[in-house]
This record gives sequence, C-alpha cells and structure tokens, in this order.
Amino acid sequence: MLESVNVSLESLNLITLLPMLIPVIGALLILVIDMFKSGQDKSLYVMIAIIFLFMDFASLVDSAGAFSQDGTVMGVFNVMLIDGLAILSQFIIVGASIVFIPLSLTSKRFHEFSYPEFFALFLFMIAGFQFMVATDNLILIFVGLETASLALYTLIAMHNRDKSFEAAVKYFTMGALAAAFFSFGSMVFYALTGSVEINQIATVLAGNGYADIAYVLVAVTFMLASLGFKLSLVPFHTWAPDVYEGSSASMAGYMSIVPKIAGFIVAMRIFEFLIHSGVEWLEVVLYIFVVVTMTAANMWALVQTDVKRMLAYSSISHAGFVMAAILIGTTQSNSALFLYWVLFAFTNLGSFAMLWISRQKNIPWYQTSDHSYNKFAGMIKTSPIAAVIMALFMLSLAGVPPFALFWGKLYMISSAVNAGYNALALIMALNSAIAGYYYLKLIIYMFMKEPIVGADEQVFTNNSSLPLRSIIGFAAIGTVFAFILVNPLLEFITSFVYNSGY
Amino acid sequence: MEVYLYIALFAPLVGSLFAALFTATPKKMFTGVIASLLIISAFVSSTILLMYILNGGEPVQVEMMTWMATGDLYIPFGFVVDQVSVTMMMVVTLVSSVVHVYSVGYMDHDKGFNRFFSYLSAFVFSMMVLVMSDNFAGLFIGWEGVGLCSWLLIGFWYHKESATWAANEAFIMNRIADLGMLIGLFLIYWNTGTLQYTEAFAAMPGLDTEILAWMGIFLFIGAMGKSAQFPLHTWLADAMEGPTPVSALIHAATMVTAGVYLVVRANPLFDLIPHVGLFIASLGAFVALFAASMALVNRDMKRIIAYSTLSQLGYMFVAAGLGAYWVALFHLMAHAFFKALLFLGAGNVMHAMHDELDPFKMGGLKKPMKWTFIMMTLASVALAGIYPLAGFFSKDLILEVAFVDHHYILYAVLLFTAGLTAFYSFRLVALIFHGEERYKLFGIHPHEAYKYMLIGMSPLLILAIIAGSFKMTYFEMVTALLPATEYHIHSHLTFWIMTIGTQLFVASSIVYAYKKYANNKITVPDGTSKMENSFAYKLLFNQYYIPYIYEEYLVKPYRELSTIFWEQIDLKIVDASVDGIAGIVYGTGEKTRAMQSGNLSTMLKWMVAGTVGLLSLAVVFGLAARYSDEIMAILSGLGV
Amino acid sequence: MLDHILSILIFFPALAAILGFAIQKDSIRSYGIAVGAIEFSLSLLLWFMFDSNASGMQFMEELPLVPVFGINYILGVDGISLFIIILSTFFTLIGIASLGEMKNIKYMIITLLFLQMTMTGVFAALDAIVFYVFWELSLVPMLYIIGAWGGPLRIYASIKFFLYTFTGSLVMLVGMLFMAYFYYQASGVWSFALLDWYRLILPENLQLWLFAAFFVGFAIKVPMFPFHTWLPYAHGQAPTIGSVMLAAILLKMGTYAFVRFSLPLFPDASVFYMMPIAVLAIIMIIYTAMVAYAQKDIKQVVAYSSVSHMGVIILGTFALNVEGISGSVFLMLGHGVVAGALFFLVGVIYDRRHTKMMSEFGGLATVMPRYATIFGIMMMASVGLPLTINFVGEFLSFLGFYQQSHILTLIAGSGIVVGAIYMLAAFKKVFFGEVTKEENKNLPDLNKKELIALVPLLIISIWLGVYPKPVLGPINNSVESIVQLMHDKAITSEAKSRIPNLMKDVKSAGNSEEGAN
Amino acid sequence: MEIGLNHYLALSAILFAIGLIGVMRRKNLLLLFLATEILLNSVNVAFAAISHYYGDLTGQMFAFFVIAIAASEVAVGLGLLIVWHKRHGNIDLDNMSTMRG
Amino acid sequence: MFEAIAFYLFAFLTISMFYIAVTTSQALYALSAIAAGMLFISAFFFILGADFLGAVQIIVYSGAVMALYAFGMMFFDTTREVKEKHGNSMIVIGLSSLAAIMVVVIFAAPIVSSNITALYPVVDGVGNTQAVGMVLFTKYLVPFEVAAVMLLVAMIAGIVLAGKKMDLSLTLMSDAEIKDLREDQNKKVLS
Repeated sequence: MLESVNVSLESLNLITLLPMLIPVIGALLILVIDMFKSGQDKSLYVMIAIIFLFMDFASLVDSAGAFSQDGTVMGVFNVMLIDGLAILSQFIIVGASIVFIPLSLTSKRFHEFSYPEFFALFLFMIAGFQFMVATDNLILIFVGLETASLALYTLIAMHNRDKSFEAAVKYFTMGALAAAFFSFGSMVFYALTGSVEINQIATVLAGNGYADIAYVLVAVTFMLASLGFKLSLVPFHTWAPDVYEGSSASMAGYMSIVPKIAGFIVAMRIFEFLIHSGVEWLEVVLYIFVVVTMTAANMWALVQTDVKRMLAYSSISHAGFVMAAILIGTTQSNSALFLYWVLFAFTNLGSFAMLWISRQKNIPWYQTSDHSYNKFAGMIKTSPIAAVIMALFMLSLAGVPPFALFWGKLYMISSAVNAGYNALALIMALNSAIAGYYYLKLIIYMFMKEPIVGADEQVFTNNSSLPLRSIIGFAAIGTVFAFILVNPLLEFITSFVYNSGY
Repeated sequence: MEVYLYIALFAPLVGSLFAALFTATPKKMFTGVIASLLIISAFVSSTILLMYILNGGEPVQVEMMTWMATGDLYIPFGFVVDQVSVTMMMVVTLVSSVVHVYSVGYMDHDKGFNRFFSYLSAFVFSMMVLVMSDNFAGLFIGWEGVGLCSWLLIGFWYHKESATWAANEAFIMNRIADLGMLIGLFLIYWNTGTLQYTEAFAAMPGLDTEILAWMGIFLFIGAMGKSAQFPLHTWLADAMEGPTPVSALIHAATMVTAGVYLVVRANPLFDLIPHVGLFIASLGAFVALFAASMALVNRDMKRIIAYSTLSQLGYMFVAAGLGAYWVALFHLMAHAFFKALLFLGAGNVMHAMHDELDPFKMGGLKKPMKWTFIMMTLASVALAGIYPLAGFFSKDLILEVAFVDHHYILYAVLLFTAGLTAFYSFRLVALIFHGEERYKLFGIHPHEAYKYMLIGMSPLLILAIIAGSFKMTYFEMVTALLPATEYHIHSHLTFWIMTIGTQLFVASSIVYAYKKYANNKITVPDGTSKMENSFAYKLLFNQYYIPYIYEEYLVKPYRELSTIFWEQIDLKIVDASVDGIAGIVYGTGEKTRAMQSGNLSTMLKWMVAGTVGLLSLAVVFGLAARYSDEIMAILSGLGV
Repeated sequence: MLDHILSILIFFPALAAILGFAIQKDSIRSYGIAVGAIEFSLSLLLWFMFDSNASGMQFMEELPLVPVFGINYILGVDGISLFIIILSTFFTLIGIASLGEMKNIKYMIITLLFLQMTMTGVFAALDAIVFYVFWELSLVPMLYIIGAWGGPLRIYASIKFFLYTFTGSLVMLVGMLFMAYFYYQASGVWSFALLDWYRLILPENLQLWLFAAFFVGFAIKVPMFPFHTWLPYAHGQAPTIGSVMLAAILLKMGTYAFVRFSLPLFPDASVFYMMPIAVLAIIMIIYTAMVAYAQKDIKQVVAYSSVSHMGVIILGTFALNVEGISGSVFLMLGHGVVAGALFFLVGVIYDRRHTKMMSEFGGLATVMPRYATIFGIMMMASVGLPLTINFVGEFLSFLGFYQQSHILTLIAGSGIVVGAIYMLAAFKKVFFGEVTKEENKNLPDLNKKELIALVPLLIISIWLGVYPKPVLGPINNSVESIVQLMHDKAITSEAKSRIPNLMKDVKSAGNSEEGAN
Repeated sequence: MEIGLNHYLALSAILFAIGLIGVMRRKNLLLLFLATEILLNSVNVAFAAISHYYGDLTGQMFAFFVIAIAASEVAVGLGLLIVWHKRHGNIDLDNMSTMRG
Repeated sequence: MFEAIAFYLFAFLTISMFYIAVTTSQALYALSAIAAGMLFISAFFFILGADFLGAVQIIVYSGAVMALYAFGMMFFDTTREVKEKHGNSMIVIGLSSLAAIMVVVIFAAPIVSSNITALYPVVDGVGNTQAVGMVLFTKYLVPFEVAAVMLLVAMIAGIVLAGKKMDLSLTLMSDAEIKDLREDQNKKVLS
C-alpha cells in the first residue's frame, strides 16, 4: 500500500512557479476575452501581452532579489530550479519578448496578427521557454521545449504564405527528429544513472568515475545533436536560413534570440559538468563545433543575396561564437555568454526590426526576395536616418566599437584568452573580420550605391508605425550607449553566474 | 663684425625672396638690379670681414638659434667667419656679383628674368650657408641648398627636355653623394658626440684610425658628388644646359668647389688619415687627366670648359689629398676667377651666335667681338698656367707639391694634363676667334655684348691676371687655420728646370693648338675624316661611353626593375595573395552553399549524418577508453 | 574647462556633426569651417597650456567605463601625441575650408567631423580599449568617404581598406586582451590602462608573441610591406580630402601606436625584432620608391611615396634611442604636412582635368606657375631637403638608426636617392616640357580656396624645417621618458645595451642597487 | 537465457535506426511523420525497460510524457500539412524547396 | 524462458512491422504496420510491468494518434500507392546501419555502475497505475501541468492551422483588398 504523501505547502515553494504562470494566465485571459467578444483589435492583445510580460518581468526581479539573498532555490518537489542562470535567461527571454511584441503593431496588415490566438500562443511559448530554463529535470526541459517549439512552429506558419508554411514544416520536421534525439539522449543518461535530473546525473557519474564513458558519449552525442539543432550548430543548422527567410522579419529576429538562449542554458547545464569532469572528447567535439559553425556560417553569409538570409547565417555564426563560452566553461565565459546575448538581443532585434519596417507586400521587379540587397541601394539618399540606424546595427554586429556587440566580443575573447584557449581566441577574432565583409556589404549598398531608378522611395519605412519606430529607437540607443550598460550588466551577471556555481 | 656677417649671409636671401615676389609677373629690370645690389652689398661685407681677418682679427662666430636638439644631439644655426671661410666668401660674393651684373644683360630677353634672379640669389645664399656654417649640419643645409638651386637653374629653361633631364641627373647624382656625406655625418656624431667643427675635430685624434678612415671616405664621397669626381662626373657636362651665367657661377666657380672646400675644412680629419688623402689625390690626378682628355675632342664650347673645370678640380683634390690644403684653396680661388671669366666670355659668344655651341661653326670672331676675344684669351692663358697670370702661381704649386711629396707619378700625370689643358683651351680660342668666319654660312650676324656686361666682367679679368700676387698675403692668412706646409724644391736648379720646362711644355701645346686650329682650312666636321673614325676619337668623343653605360646598365635596368616590382611583385604577388585569401574564403562559401539545397530530406540527412559522425567519434573514443589497457599491451608488444 | 579639454576636443566635433544634420545644405560649409576653427583653436589652446618641460602625461582625465573589467576612459597627452592632435584638427579645418564643389557636401562635412573625433580619440586615449574603440571607429568615416565619393573602383577600395585594417586590429585586440590578462595575473586587478601596463615587466617569450600580435594591427595600419597593398587602392580611389586625411593623420595612427604601445610595453621584443623590422622598413623605403617610379598615375606616385616615407618613420622608431624616436615622431608630423599637401595638390589638377595620368599633362609650369611653385616646394620637402620639415625627421631617424646598424642605415639611406628619382621624374613629366595637350593650355591657376589649404601647409613645412624646436622640444622630453622606461624595463642584456640609459649620473647607483637585489 | 537490460537497449537502438531510415527516406510528409513516431516509440521501450530493471518509476514517467509530446506533435504536424495541402494539393517534400542557398 | 521467447517474438514483430512501415510504398500498409507495431510495443510494456504505460500506448497511440493519421491520410488522398523519388538510398541505409551498429556496439556492453538506487521505486503490492499516479501527481506535477498546456497549444495550433481563416492570406493582400474584405464580411472574420 502506498503511504499517503504529506507535503507542506511551504516546502513546495510554489512561488518558483510564479514567473511561468503569469504568461500562461495571460494567454488564457486572451483566449477568454476572445471567447466573449471576438473581433477585437490586435492592439488590445498586444497590450495585454505586454502587461503580463511586465508582470512576469517584475516577478523575475523579485526572484532575482530572492536569489541574491538566499541563493539557488528548488521548488515543487525539487523540479523547479531557480538559480542565477534561470533568472538571467528568463530576464533575457521576457525582456526580448517585451521588445518583440509591439512589432506586431505594424501599419500594414499581416495575417497572424488578426488572430488573438497568435498572442496566446506567444505567451504559452514564453512560458515553455521559462520552464525549460528553470529546471534541471530532463523531463520538464523536454516538455517545456516542446511546448515552446510547437507554439513557435504555429506562429511561423500563421504568417500565411507559402514560404512560411515551408519554413514551418521544415522546422517542425527537423524539430521532431531533434526531439527524438533528445529523448534518446535522456534515455541513455537514465540508463546510466537512473535519474533524469542533471545534478543527480552529474553526481552519479562522478561517483563511479565515468566508468561507462562510452555510454556517456552516446548520451552526449544525442544531446549535442538535439541542442545543436536548437542552437543551429553546423551541420544541424540547415533549418535556420530557410526558417528565417520564411517567417516574418520580426519573428526571425525573435527566433535568433529567445529560443537560443533557452538552448544555451540547457547546453550549459548538461555540458558544463562534463567539461569540468575532463571529458576530453566533448572538449574536442565542442571545439570543432564552435570553429566550424563560426567559420562555415560566415562563409555562407558572404555569398547571400538576401539580407534576412544573411542575417540568418550571421545569427548562426554568432551562436557558434557564443558556444565557445560553454566550451571554455569558466565563470567569465559563462558571464560573457549572457552579456553577449543581452547585447546581441539589442542589436539583432533592432536590425530585424529594420527589415520588418521595410517589408513590402509585393516584391518589385528589381528584388529577388523580400529583402534582397539591392532593395537597400542608395538608402542614404531617400531615408538617411533609417540608413544610419541600419548601419549602426550592422557595425554593431560586425563588432566595431563602441557599439553593443563589441563589448560582448571583447569579453568573450578575453575569457578564451584567460582560459588558455589562445588559438580559439585568434579564430574568433579572425571570424569577426570575415563577418565584417557581409555586414559591410549592406552598408555599401545603403551608402555608396545609387538608388534603383523607379524604386519606391518610401519602401524603407513602408511598414513603420510609432511602436515600431520606438522599438528601433530603443534598440539603437541600446546599441550606441551599450558602454554605459556594460558595467552594471557585467557585475550583475557575474555575481549571478558565480553564485550559481558556473 | 657680426652685422657684416649677417649682411653677407642674408643679403642674397633677401634678394632672392624679393625677386621671388615677381616671378609670376613679366620682366622687371629692377629685380635684377636690386638683387645685384644686394649681392654686391654682401660682397662689400665680405670684403670688410676679410680686411678684419687680414688685420689679425679673431674669427667671428655667431650662434643664431637652435636648429635641432634632441637627445644628445644639439645643432644650432651657427656661423663662423675665419680665414678659410672668408676666402670662400670672397670668392663666392665676388664671382656672384659679377655674374649677377652680367646676367642683367645676358637674360635681358628672357621671360623668366625675375625668376632667374630669384634662383641665382638663392644659390648665393645657400653657398654662403655652406661656407660660413660652423658645423657639419649647417654645411649640409648649404650643400643640399646649392643642389636644389643647381637643379632649378640647370632646368631653368624647363620646356627643354634636355635641360630638365640634366637638372634631374645633377640632382640625383648629387643625392647619391649626399647620402655618403650624411653617413659621414652620422659617423662623426656617434663617435664624437657633436657636429660642431671645432669640437668634433678636437675629439678626432682620440679615435680609432679605421673609424676616422671611414669618416674621411664618406665625407669625400659627398665631396665627389658636388665636385663631380669620377664616377659621379657625368652630370657636370650635362649641366651646361643651364644658362651660361649659371655655368659660370655654379658649375665653375663655386658649387663644384664645395667638395674641395669640405676637404679643406675637414683638414684635421684628413691629416689623421694620410692613406685616404693619397687616394683622394690619386683620384684627383686621374680625373684631371680623364676630363682633360675628353675636352680634347669635344665640339661643344661649354662642355669643353666644363671638362676643363673638372680637370682643374682634379688638381685641387690632388693638392688637398696630399695635405696641401692652402694650395688647394688657392687654386680654387684663382680658378674661380679665370674659369668664370671664361664662361662669361663663352656666354657672350653664345649670345652673339644665337646660342650656337659648336666652335667649328664659328671662327674669326675676334673682329666683331674684340673685348670678348681678349678676355677669353687671357683667361685661357691663365688657365694654361703661363707666367705671370693667376694659373701659374696656383697650378704650378700643385705640381710642386706632388713633386716635393715624392709622388712622381702624380706629378707626371699632372704635368701631362697641364699640356693637354693648354691645348684644348687654345683649340677653343683658335676655333672661335681665329680662322675663317664660318658662321657666315649659317647666316648669323654676331655682335659684341652690352658694355656693362663687359665692365662687369672686368674685375674677373683683373683678378685672373693679378691673383697670383696675393699668394703670400693669402698664405699668411690661411695658415692660421690650415697646416702651413711650405712646398719648396730645395734644389734651385731643379726648381728652375721644372718651372721653365713646364712653361715651355705648356707654351708648345698652345702653339700646336693654334697651328692646328687657327688656320683657314678648318671646316665643320662631318664625321668622315680619318681622325673622327679612329677608336680613340670615338672613345673620347663619347666620353669613354660612360653616359652610355650609365644609361644602359643603371638607368634602364632601374626603370625595368621598377616596372617589374610594380606589375609583377606588387600587383601579382603581394596584392594578389591578399585578394587570394579573400577569394578562397568567398569561394569556399560559394562552393559549399550547395549543402543548403532547400530540400528537407537533405537537411534531415545532414542532421543524421552529423549525429552519426559524432557517434563514430564517440565509439572510437569509448572503445579506446574501455580497452585502453589491452591497446597499451598490444602496442607495447609491437615495441612501440 | 581645462580639466576636460581633451574630452571637449574629442566630442565637440561629434556633437557638432550631429547638429550638422539639421543645418541647411547651403550653409553647411560655413558651419563646418566654424566648427573646424573652434576645434583648431581649442587644440592650440591645448598647446598653449601644455607644459613643455614636463615629460609625463598632461590633462589627464579618468572616468570609469567598465571598472569590473578594468576598462576606464582615460585620456592624456604628452609631447608625442599633442602635435599629432593639433595636426589633425588643423587638417580638418583646412580640409573643410578647401572642399570644392561636390555632391552631398553636407554628409562629407559631417563625416569629416566624425573622423576628427576618432582621430583625436586615438591620440588622446590612454586606455587600450578606449584607444581601440577610436582606432576602429576611425575606419567608418573613412570607409564612407572612399566609398561614397571615390573613383570607379571605390567600393573595392573601401572594402579592402576596411577589412584589411579591421582584420589586423582584431588580432591586435586579442593581443590587448592577453596583455590585460597578464597584468591581471601579475597584479590581481583588471586594467587596460596604458600607464598601468607600462609598469608590467613580461618575460621575453611572452613579449615576443604579444609584440607580434600588436605588430599585425599596427603594421597593416602603417602600412608596412607586405601589408601595404590596400593603400594604393584607397588613395587611388579616394576623393582628395579622403587621401589627405588618410595620408596626413590616419596612417600616423600605426606609427604612433608603435611608439605608444610596442616599444614601452615590449622593450626586449622590440630589440629582438629590431633587425627584421628594419629590413622590412628598408624594403618599404626602397621597394615602394621603385614601385612609385613605375607608376603612371600621379596620385599613385604620392601614395607609394607615403609608404616609402612611413618606412623611414618605422626605421626611426626602431632605432630605440632618443634621436631616432624623436625623429620618427617629428617625421610623422612632417610627412603628415607634406603628404597631405601633395594630395591636395594632386587633387587640384584632378579637379580641373578629371584625370591623374601623368601622360595627360606636361608643361604645366608654364600654364600654372603658382601651382608649379607650390608643388615644387612640397616635392622638395617630400624629398627631404634641409630646412624643410621632412628633413629634420628623416635626418634624425637615420641618425638614430645608425647607432644600431651602420650597413642597414646605409642601405635605407639610399631612400633619399630613390625618393628623389621618382619625385623628380614625376615632376618633370607633369610640369616640364612643352604644353602638348590642347586641354591643358588654358588651365586656371590655383584659386583662393585651394590657396587657403596650401599656403598654411607651405608655411608650416618651411617653418618647422627651419625652426623645429617648439615642436621637437616637447617631443624630445616625452621620448626621453619612454626610452628611459624601456631601458629600465628591459630584461635581456642585449636590450639593455641596445636601449640607451639616459640617467647616466645615477647609472652606477642603479647598478649597485640591482646587484643588491 | 536471461533477457537483460542490454537486450532491450539494443532493440531500442535498432528500432531507432529503422526510424532514422524512415526519416531520411520518406518524401511523403505524412509517412515521414510516421517515422518520427517510430523514433519516439523506440525510446519508450528503452525507458520502460530501464524502469523495470532499476525498479524505478522515472522511466515510465518519461515515456508517458513522450507519448503526450508525440500526440501534440501529431496535432500540429497534421495542421501544417492540411494548410500546405490546401494550397498545393500535395504533401511531397520535394515540392518544398523554394528557399535554398 | 517465457520472457525470452516473448522478447524475441515481439522484437521480431515490431522490427518487421516498423521496417514495413518505413519501406512500403503503400501508405495504407505503412499505417497499418505502424499501428500493429505500436500494439506490439505495448506488449513490451506489459512484459516489463508498466501496465499503465501499456494502456496509454494502446489508447493514445494505437487509438487516437493512428486515428488522426488515418484521417489525415484520407484527407490527403494518399491511400493509393505513394510515389516517392528516392535519391541515393546507400546514404540512407549506410547512415542508419552505421548508427545502429554504433549504438548496439556500445549497448552490448553491460552498464558497469548498475547498482542504481531507485529514486521512485516500484513498490511491491501496489498496482502500477496507482504507483504511477502517485509519482505523477507529486514529483511530476509540474511537467504534467506543462504537458496540459502543451496539449492546449497543440489544440489551438491545430484549430488555427486547419481553420477556414487560413484560406485567405492577409499577408499577401494589399491594403485595398483588405478594406474591401472587411466591408464584405462585416468585420466578421477579421479583427
């Protein structure tokens, strides 16, 4: 007979669930509103979503305060794990979402925004990501991941044109394969240790001194494949360019930030302890992944003719760059990951938002795709401020100081240097130089070429509206004045990462 | 006295700048007049300074301001008027005054009249800096300055290709030598810690002879360039493209003697390294003969005089190299007078002949150009060294120096050269002024130069005649600074035999020249005569093929090498490799982008392939780890 | 105000540039000149307030930027940077004042003002990261100037310029991070402050590596052979003002950085690499001079001559003694003035004829006498005639290096010969001879606007050639402190002997102290 | 002959490999999705086996959630296929390569 | 012994069923094979004492999921022979068999550290369903709830994607067309 379980409510620490519950409630609220009175304007849902996201953010601030006092907190039968990584990554997830959601207030109409479900799914997705990062239980990670992913596939498809369906199907199918890899990997870990909690796995493996190294490697392999898919490491990256191209620019920008940070957290939790345990194989493999991802993605980005696709490859390259943090595995490198990602979020959201405001419904004759380079020819002549801002984002992505991403690169390379990865540091630096070329290409189109005769001069701000412009302005200010931001961020991040034991 | 020093130094500069103001405007007579007056005032100041020095005054030394000071290096703008520099100042200001006055007439019809005076006065200023500086750096300023002015003046008629070419050649050759000079300066600085003459010379006796020898050699390389010694001599003859007053002033009297001045000025150094001195003397003797031989057959009036200058510079270097610095300086002075006179005379002839230079096309000019004839003849006599003109005192002295120092080969060479000198000088005089009036064939109506030009030349004429009489005064003055070696041939008999013998030899050369060239049978050579086809003639006429060799084996290869460097190396190797790296990166991207075929099935295959690849790595590693003991055992069994 | 004069110097033009967007197109030139004039007067004020007898940094400012990571906004000038800053403000002023008619002049002036900010920033920065920030940022305005106003190959040229320099400086950044890491290891504190780094003595093998990393960044910027090929393209395609700024100021960043970073940070490595670098410098001097001689385009001649002269600067820098380094710093100024003026001059005929081919000209001395005169004087300055600004620098550089190697100096010295060859040949082709081309017969001589740019340069190049002391004095003081620092920091005996000790009086005392330790 | 955990693991691996064959080979998206079900099922077998041999319920939990996930995926996947099919009248992935490079 | 026979039998059956499912060109065969294979897998669950899982497998998988697929198949009209262009099947076979061999090679080895302490042990005398329920509603309460959210997401997704509203695309329509549409449909469809 089973004993009855006596659990005190305090020991459950239900407060740890609060940040995830808020968006879920928000999503349900949206569905309920729609049920009672359909046909509301999208701005209502945007505002509801923003309100809930701000509440979410506030609750995160609260848990951050709690963390800085009490340290890591476990909750709800030790499934929830609220440590520094969880809090930091949730800040990024929620923060980026707050910035993202007003991008739906475009002046042109797009299909997905006519659905209240779009905003509900969006909030569910955020909750999914939050669950994914706030636990070390592989089951919850898996379920959270799938929740978020399924919502994301739908969001992409809801853009409702051929390319977005194609993108969604590709993403979905490969995602299903990746999910299978994830479960297989978890299974092998479970077979090895009898547990699906990463801490427990680490303890058991350390306890027997990695006797079953071959098993461990199989598990790691499948985990790498699965997370490599999420993080778009070469050769698991093939979905990324197509999906970015197929989805709307704003969604693409979002995808380049939020799902990846969730992926990084999981990767950090799983691989970090293995690296520290001296699994050389993983170190070598990650090294190869980092270098190949950075370099190959850069090379492919060089030859693109569409800006959004170029940015897709550049995001892959950035992901490879940041993956180095996990390879290096020091407190500094893990802090650098977060710093980099915050700054990258500013810049990348900004640049995708710039693409978003220039989105046309019909592609004119001189363009081969939504955002082909020659669309931007001579932009400085027709919309100088937009051109300058776009150039700003490109320079930031290229790592030209003092714009945002430079500080991220600086700190990241420095962490490589400090950990003795000299060659890696050099490769990272040289890759930044290669990357310079394709960012420069856009600047050259904008500033140095003549506008195409007969082109619509308003094209660059075709889709703009006050919210979009504000978001871009916000991103631009963040990009330019990042140097003020860096120090507090770094202090904050470092203390959180350090106190989480990474 | 300092006021006079400053006047002497800066009056030419003022003149130059004043004239420069009008370079863009049409001819203004007053620029020439004012420039000339300023030069004359510099001459007067120099004369006052000379008097002061002659009367036993202390050398005047001023330090105007700091030029460069860094680290241990301290270079001021310092000037000194001592016995040596005052001599040079006199020569320079005197000759330049004459040339200025002369030029007012000579350049009368030239569009660049104002510009000419600006350049000419600038040259005088540079020359004054050169001779008056109290340190090597200041000397170098003047050294380069005269080079610049020489470039400007040779290329004065810049629309002429030959003139600009000659100007560039002169500048570049001088630069080569200047490099040597510069290295010499560096050596002096790093070994003595200063570039001031007095301090540097004071420190020199304590130095290693080898270092001193290098210093001497490098300084002399500098001197070789300015004084056009072999093998850097070709520019001098080409420099005759410039206006004739320029040739008189720069390429006869002053600038080319700067090299001699340098050796004289650096006498404490060269005294310490007699073997280098001997080399200098030998080279001087060689150049004397070498240049004279080229003058024998040349058919360009100015070039003949230029070679003669070269030859005389050789004489001066013999004297300087053998330690007879005062003799060298004396010959320098005397030579300046008669050679400038000769050039100015040639300028008159050119004017009269509408810039014709070939003496074979002249003849019989003594009638229309009586005064010029007289002056040039006297100057040639002085050049030939006939008693009692200036050349006798200075040139014979050099022969004596060589003899007394037991350098009989040098003596023989110099003696022979003296004969050649007389021959070619009078060949020229004969061809120009005597014989048939061949110029009529060319429809030219010669006329005598302006009166004031002739009057202007007269001081030179007088000095060319009487300069020898200053010998003792001069000797007493300069030996305060220079080694006062007296060169007396102890045996009176030898002395007289030598002197008279030399005079006879020279005189017979003159007579021979006259006989050969002063008759009425001379025609314009057409390249058919037997002599013209002889090897020796061709060799001499083509200047020993040295310009040809330079052109073929230095200039052309340099040009070709430059082109190769640019087109083959810079563009095809250095630049192409940079672009190549970029191209490889880009090309790899272009080639491998096929991986992204857009087909979902391919994408899935890539994903599986990636996983399987990792898996194989894992298996290899895992098995190796599992069976590490066995593997080690097998490996050790194999003896690894 | 004086406490923050450097910040004002840096950010005033940037602020003015931003405000410039609001200015009406026709008034922008006056605005630009006004801003340039204010900036220039500020820099003169800086000079006026500068204590010429002090050798250390002056007008220091410090502001925390990322203190956790040791990055601080530290500024300061000494005798070395002071004059380059003044030169840059001066060139901005005359550059704007002499701008001819061109499209989008507003953007050009705004870009120039931004460029001014970055240039001042580079020379005033005393924190490696701040230095790097401005160093990289300076590429952007230049990229725009070349790419938007350049010739037919402008895009290729601008990309090449940007990427080449960018690549090099990223390697340098890695070097800086290593340096900071070593400092952290030694002291336990993160710092990118240059003055802190000066106190760090590194073992020789680390010095060698770090020197190489910094070298890549600097050498590409200078540009040293064989990294120089971006320069002819950049110059060839850039508009006049672009070439002027590039040659006059931007190239100096590389050589300045050698003096500011490489030498004092890595004295032993400097000695170790002295000879190889000298050989490279000699190749630069002679090889590029010969390449210049082979050019058909007058602007390319001047461009390659820049490389050649930069070789002399490098040589002087690596003389590692006061004479050489002072000379090279002075030559930076000299070359800035002269090369800037030469590019202005080339721009003059390009504006008139829209060609830079020398074969298109000939006999210009007759048509444009004033132009020919100024060109001639500047050419002579470039050739290094005494009493012009370049001679002082070249003389001192060669003089300095002569102490280190006689034979190499002799070879390098032939630069004065080959330099004269290409310059005179080019001058002859353009100015001498008869006017053959019909189009050239009626070319107008220099106009007022062009004279505004050229006459001041002319005056400076003569003035500083005749009386360099006001500039050379402060340079000398600062260089002496650097050389002394290097001597004190050097650890190998060869470095000790190669780098002179200036404290001769206390030498024995110092030695005995070392012995005691 | 005792059936041990290794047997089940091997079976699971083989089934997984079959699933991979399907994933790579199928061009019809519906059948491709079927193949992904095989993958998940193969893992479930292993989870159940491990759970059994370790006497631990976690494995069953995992398998349970995997089934839930599989079911959700089917819903979304079919939804996507329906939209695609409405537009194009086929569900062949070879027709789905407008984006490339 | 019985266990071994059952294992090998069902192993053979599942493998062959799944093999048929991935190789046959008849969609209907494939679907039936999958359904059968899933049933056989539930047999493993019962063998392994995971009764609850077995039941879920049959209900959810063989029942619900397969029904969905069957519906889809009819919708897409793929009941007849499916024509698929197969490229280089060597890659497929090669990769898969390599993967299988690799994993099997590893899995052939016994797990060294097999003395695992079960965190949520199977208690004797307690039914599997009861035990599972116990764990599911304590330890795995949160994942369970998240799974509920996930199913909600999937449901919404399915409805949205398959819904009628997707038939016309605002994304591709110009502003004028959208305006017309709004007037026609009286703001019904669009918000």
